[in-house]
Amino acid sequence: MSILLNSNSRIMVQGITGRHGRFHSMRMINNGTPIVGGTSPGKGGDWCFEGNLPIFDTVRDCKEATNADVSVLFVPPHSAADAIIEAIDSKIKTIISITGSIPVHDMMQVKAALKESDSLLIGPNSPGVLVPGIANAGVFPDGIGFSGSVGVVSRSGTLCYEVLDTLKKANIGVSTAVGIGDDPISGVDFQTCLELFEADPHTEKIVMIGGPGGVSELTAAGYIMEHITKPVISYLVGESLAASILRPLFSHSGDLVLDSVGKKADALIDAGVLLANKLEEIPALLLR
Amino acid sequence: MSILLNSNSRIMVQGITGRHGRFHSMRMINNGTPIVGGTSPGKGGDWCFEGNLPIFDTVRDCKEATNADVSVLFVPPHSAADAIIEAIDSKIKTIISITGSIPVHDMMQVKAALKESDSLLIGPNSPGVLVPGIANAGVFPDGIGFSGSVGVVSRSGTLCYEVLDTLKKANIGVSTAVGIGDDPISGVDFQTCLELFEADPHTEKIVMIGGPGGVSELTAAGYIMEHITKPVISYLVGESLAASILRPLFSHSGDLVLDSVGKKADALIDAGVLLANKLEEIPALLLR
Amino acid sequence: MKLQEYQAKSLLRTAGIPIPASMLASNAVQVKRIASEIGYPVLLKAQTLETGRGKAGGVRLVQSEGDIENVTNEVFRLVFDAQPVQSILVEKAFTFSKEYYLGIRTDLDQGCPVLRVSEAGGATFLEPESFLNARIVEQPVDINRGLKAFEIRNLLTNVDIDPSLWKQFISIALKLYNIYRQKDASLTEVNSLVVTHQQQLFALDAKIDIDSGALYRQDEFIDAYDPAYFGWIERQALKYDVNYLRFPGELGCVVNGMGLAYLTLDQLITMKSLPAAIIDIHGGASITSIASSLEILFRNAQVQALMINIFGGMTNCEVVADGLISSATNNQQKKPVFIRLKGTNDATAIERLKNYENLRFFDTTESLTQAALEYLKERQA
Amino acid sequence: MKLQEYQAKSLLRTAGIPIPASMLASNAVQVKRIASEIGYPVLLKAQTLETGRGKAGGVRLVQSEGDIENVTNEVFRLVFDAQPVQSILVEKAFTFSKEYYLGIRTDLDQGCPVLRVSEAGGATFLEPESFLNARIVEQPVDINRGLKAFEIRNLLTNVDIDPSLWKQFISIALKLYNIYRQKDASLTEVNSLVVTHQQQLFALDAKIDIDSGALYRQDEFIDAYDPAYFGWIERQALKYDVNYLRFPGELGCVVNGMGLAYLTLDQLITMKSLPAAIIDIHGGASITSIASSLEILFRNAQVQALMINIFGGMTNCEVVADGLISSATNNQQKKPVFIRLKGTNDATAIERLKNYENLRFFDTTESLTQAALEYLKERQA
Repeated sequence: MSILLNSNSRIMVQGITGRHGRFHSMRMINNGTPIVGGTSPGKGGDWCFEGNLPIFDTVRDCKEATNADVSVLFVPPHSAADAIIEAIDSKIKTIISITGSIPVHDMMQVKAALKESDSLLIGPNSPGVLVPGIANAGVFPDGIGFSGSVGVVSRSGTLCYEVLDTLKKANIGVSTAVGIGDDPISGVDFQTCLELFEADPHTEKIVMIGGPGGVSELTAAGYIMEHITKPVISYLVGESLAASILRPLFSHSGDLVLDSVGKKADALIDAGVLLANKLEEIPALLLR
Repeated sequence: MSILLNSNSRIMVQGITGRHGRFHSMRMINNGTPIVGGTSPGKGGDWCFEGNLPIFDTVRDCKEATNADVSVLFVPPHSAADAIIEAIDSKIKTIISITGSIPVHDMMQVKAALKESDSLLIGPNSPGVLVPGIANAGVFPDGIGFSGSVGVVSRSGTLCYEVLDTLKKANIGVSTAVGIGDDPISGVDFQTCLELFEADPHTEKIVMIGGPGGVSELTAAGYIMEHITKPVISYLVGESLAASILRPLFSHSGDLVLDSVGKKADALIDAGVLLANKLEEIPALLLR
Repeated sequence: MKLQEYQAKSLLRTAGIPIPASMLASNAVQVKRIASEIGYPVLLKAQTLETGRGKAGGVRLVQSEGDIENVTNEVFRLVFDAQPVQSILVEKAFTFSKEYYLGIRTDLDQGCPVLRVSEAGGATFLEPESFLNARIVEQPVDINRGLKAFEIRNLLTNVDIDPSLWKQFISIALKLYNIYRQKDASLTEVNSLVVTHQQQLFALDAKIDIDSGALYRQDEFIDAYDPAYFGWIERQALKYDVNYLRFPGELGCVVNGMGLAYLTLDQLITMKSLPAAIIDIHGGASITSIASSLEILFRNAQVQALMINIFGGMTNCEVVADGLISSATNNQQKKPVFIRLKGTNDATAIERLKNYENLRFFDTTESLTQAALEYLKERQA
Repeated sequence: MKLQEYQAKSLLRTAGIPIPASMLASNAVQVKRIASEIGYPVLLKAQTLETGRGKAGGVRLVQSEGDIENVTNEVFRLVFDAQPVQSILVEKAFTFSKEYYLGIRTDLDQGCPVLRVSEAGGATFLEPESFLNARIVEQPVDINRGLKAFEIRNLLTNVDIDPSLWKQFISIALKLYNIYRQKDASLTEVNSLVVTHQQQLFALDAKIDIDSGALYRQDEFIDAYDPAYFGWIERQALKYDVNYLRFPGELGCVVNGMGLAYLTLDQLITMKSLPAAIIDIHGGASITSIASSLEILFRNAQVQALMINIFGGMTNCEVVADGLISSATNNQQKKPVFIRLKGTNDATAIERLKNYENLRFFDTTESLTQAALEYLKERQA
């Protein structure tokens, strides 16, 4: 039916009274996402959204009272790593960090904490996890997809919306859409999501949306070749970075971003992935 | 036959070319302890003790070449924690730190490393592990005991020698003598050694030597009550610290060391342990 | 955020890493005075963040006072990335017998620091060929446990270095790691670390990169941006936490998210065009930061038209609309604005913009880009 | 090694923990000048490491300049543990609405730092009864991961404290933990942490204990030993890394290991006697440190006889013999030396001492102690 979330998920929000937390929690509640509570240090014991949702001081308290197993984070970047580790320590299974731009050294500590835990971190800088009809755990635009059998995983949030919009217009339904974020250091990568989609009986095909930087698409290509039996369609942006006209502009970046997209495309094609050159090609490739 | 060490043990020495390391390694070799090699950073590739023993730069190299599973440390206090963690990382099973006075914050890091490993640390500030007839892995005086069925565990090194000397004069043999050290933070405690002695078929009775400070004797008492079937004889020093004449002298120490020995004695008696009031009483209690 | 060599060296000095005597000079008189204080021979090192400084003549050896003025003037005449050299580090020069590379870098894929040591230090480290041939050894670091002396020693056993130098090397590496951790660096690098004839290790050059996302707690660096390299645009972008990418075209683009930024660039290049700038406002941007981004583009003479492409999730389209309205007075040249507003609260946002002038709405990235480019073509024709 | 209040507060100030304005004075003129600079009311706080300072009159409130001289003189006349007060911390006094205890201490049994917070701050924390009644909450800290803000928050939800103060409290606790880690402290404690009427948290008093085993890398504290409290003996003991325990008896004892030290003390007390001092030379002591330990005892007028009890394992008896020989010239009063040398290389060691004067050998701890005490009894008679 879906990955990471399902109809039994109990979702909490960390930072539920902040500017973004309040705005998007209200949206989530209105679009039917099963939110069971939230945290806001110092406001524990209060209720929000017209007395319908309890607020807690700590994730520990919220988990005890609501048995939450998923947390969506809207905590400011400077305290976000602490909040993620708090959720890990409270054994929240799926942690979705909408917050991005977390200091890199903080994220390295988060990675170390994740390694010793059973939690999965989606993000930082994730748009969330969307299971149409069940939950929009994050900031996906309302009504951007309907339930179906295509799994979508993307580093970029906005490109994920573009693809979902394209699929919707083509009348193609989605099992789960996951935005893994494109901050320098991330929690789950393409490979983990592909593994979950492969195991999910309701996902039949997978769309993977990538771009420049990092090696997540390359390791995913290797993994697809060996372990994924379902068809994978991939859409990569940033190929133009390798264009000769842009080279001088990036000459002082000193790294190998420039040709990484081309390499990734080659690796994915080698792994049997169908590559979409434009957004509009994706539906046709899915229907092949 | 013994705990922590046996006739198959392959013992290495960390800091084999230092003042203490050289002196005591030579003693160990002369008394028949199976030393297979040692480390001394920068001297890897050399040989010591008339070309009989290989020196390595790192524990990793020494373990690879000699398959050592026990390490005796004579590294200076300021780099001892690093050396212990090096041994832990190289999966040395039994690590015996003769070195004492390791900075407390370093030792806290060692404890954290031990928690995530299968290694046992004996010490710091340990006299070593003595299995008469097999190995004197440490700095026990030569010829201080002969093989037998009494297990000895002590926080103090010198008191352990006193007891071993007393047992020898009474013609009582020893299975293993372990000095766990009395530095503020230690590796294995009484409980672990009692557990090992209980499981060792060649140990029939146990002598446990304690003193003021810490709670290791108290937790041991609880453990003995519930899990130890073999007779335990205990000898505690430092009872006089509770004497009224000393109280004013320790008034500014501000902690509860003063009456800790009395409490420990009570707990051990409650656990069925026979308490020796003097060194000389121990043999008689063992022969009861 | 890259630090200049003199800034990096000052951190090394504070940490107790041995470096040659040096002082910063901003004119020829200072250079001469410092050189005579330090004593000849000296190196004059142009302070620039560009690579290839040595090959461009930005590092010069001066043997005696007779040559100093000529060489100083030559270095000050150098230009890197359109920026003339503003300052020179005058440094005691000495000869050495061997050089090493020593660096700690954040490995983004592993999510941990990595210590890297190589026998091929100096400029050769940057040449891909020698880089490939040189022995490089690496050690990932447990961020919580920290770098351990024995881990460095484990590396050094695989490097051609005299064991008598291990203690010095380990001490320097540990200090460099402390800088890395304490200053939120993404890179702390000594290239090269040289062995003098007296068997002493010295850090000849140093590169330090600070994570700009952590500047809020590293306030000593907030003013370390060299004004020679960072102009009004960059300072505004930093202030309002937006990403600013400069290009030589005529279209000023505002997007939310780097994915859309790359998509926009791909589409423009496919259509044989280039933007003047792409500003990524990130998710959840405020009215002020959006207004400020637009102001940057309205004020930029290179920009002939604006293209705003927002697919709002975290970003509330109403906030984008409000930002656009509040920046309207800055559009004095009446530059046309091509806009696509989709996603969270798009309907009400578009409603708010009904009185805004020079605005044309589109539904997809593709139709938006095409219309903007057509406008520019017509304008040129 | 305990720091004085003014030293601890200086560390707090550097770390950014709010403390009341204060300055150290070593005479009445300074006290008056500082008080008028800071402004009345002020607190005069005798600087001492002894507990019970407040009850002994070592902390006095002075409302106005008229009272300052009298109170200053009274405080300077106080004596703690035979040491007259050497300096007074003059501190801005203010009233507050509530006080808390906040401390980080090394838990030796768990082998990790523990954060402890209590609603019962101030002097009451030290009274066993209120201590038992007060709510105390604790959090062990993962030494590698460090203390996390949420862990402190988890504690605070169980303490009677206004949530509007949490941020300040967490910030202070994190800074206190940083001091603990960076300075190798075994205790960093603020007692009490008060809430002013303006809802601001201030650290009124601070106790910091530094691990003396880590002084080699905390060199700022090496000279922080207050000469008023640490005399020649303690400084020698620190220098030669031996443990020195003072008692009111007449026997100067040298042992290797704290176990033997306790055993010696037990035996003396059983025989209704006390030592003058017990020096623990630790395992593997050097000739110099043994000679120096003996010198301390030879020079101590309280010591009538020496008792050396060595069971050498790590300790080489030959080294003890050499130390004794090299200290012989310091035994100008010809004090008798009762000695037991057993263990590593005992035979050759005893051989080396055959020409040493005033030396009597024994085989066991018991026979050694008995002989030494008999000598002292005979001497008194």
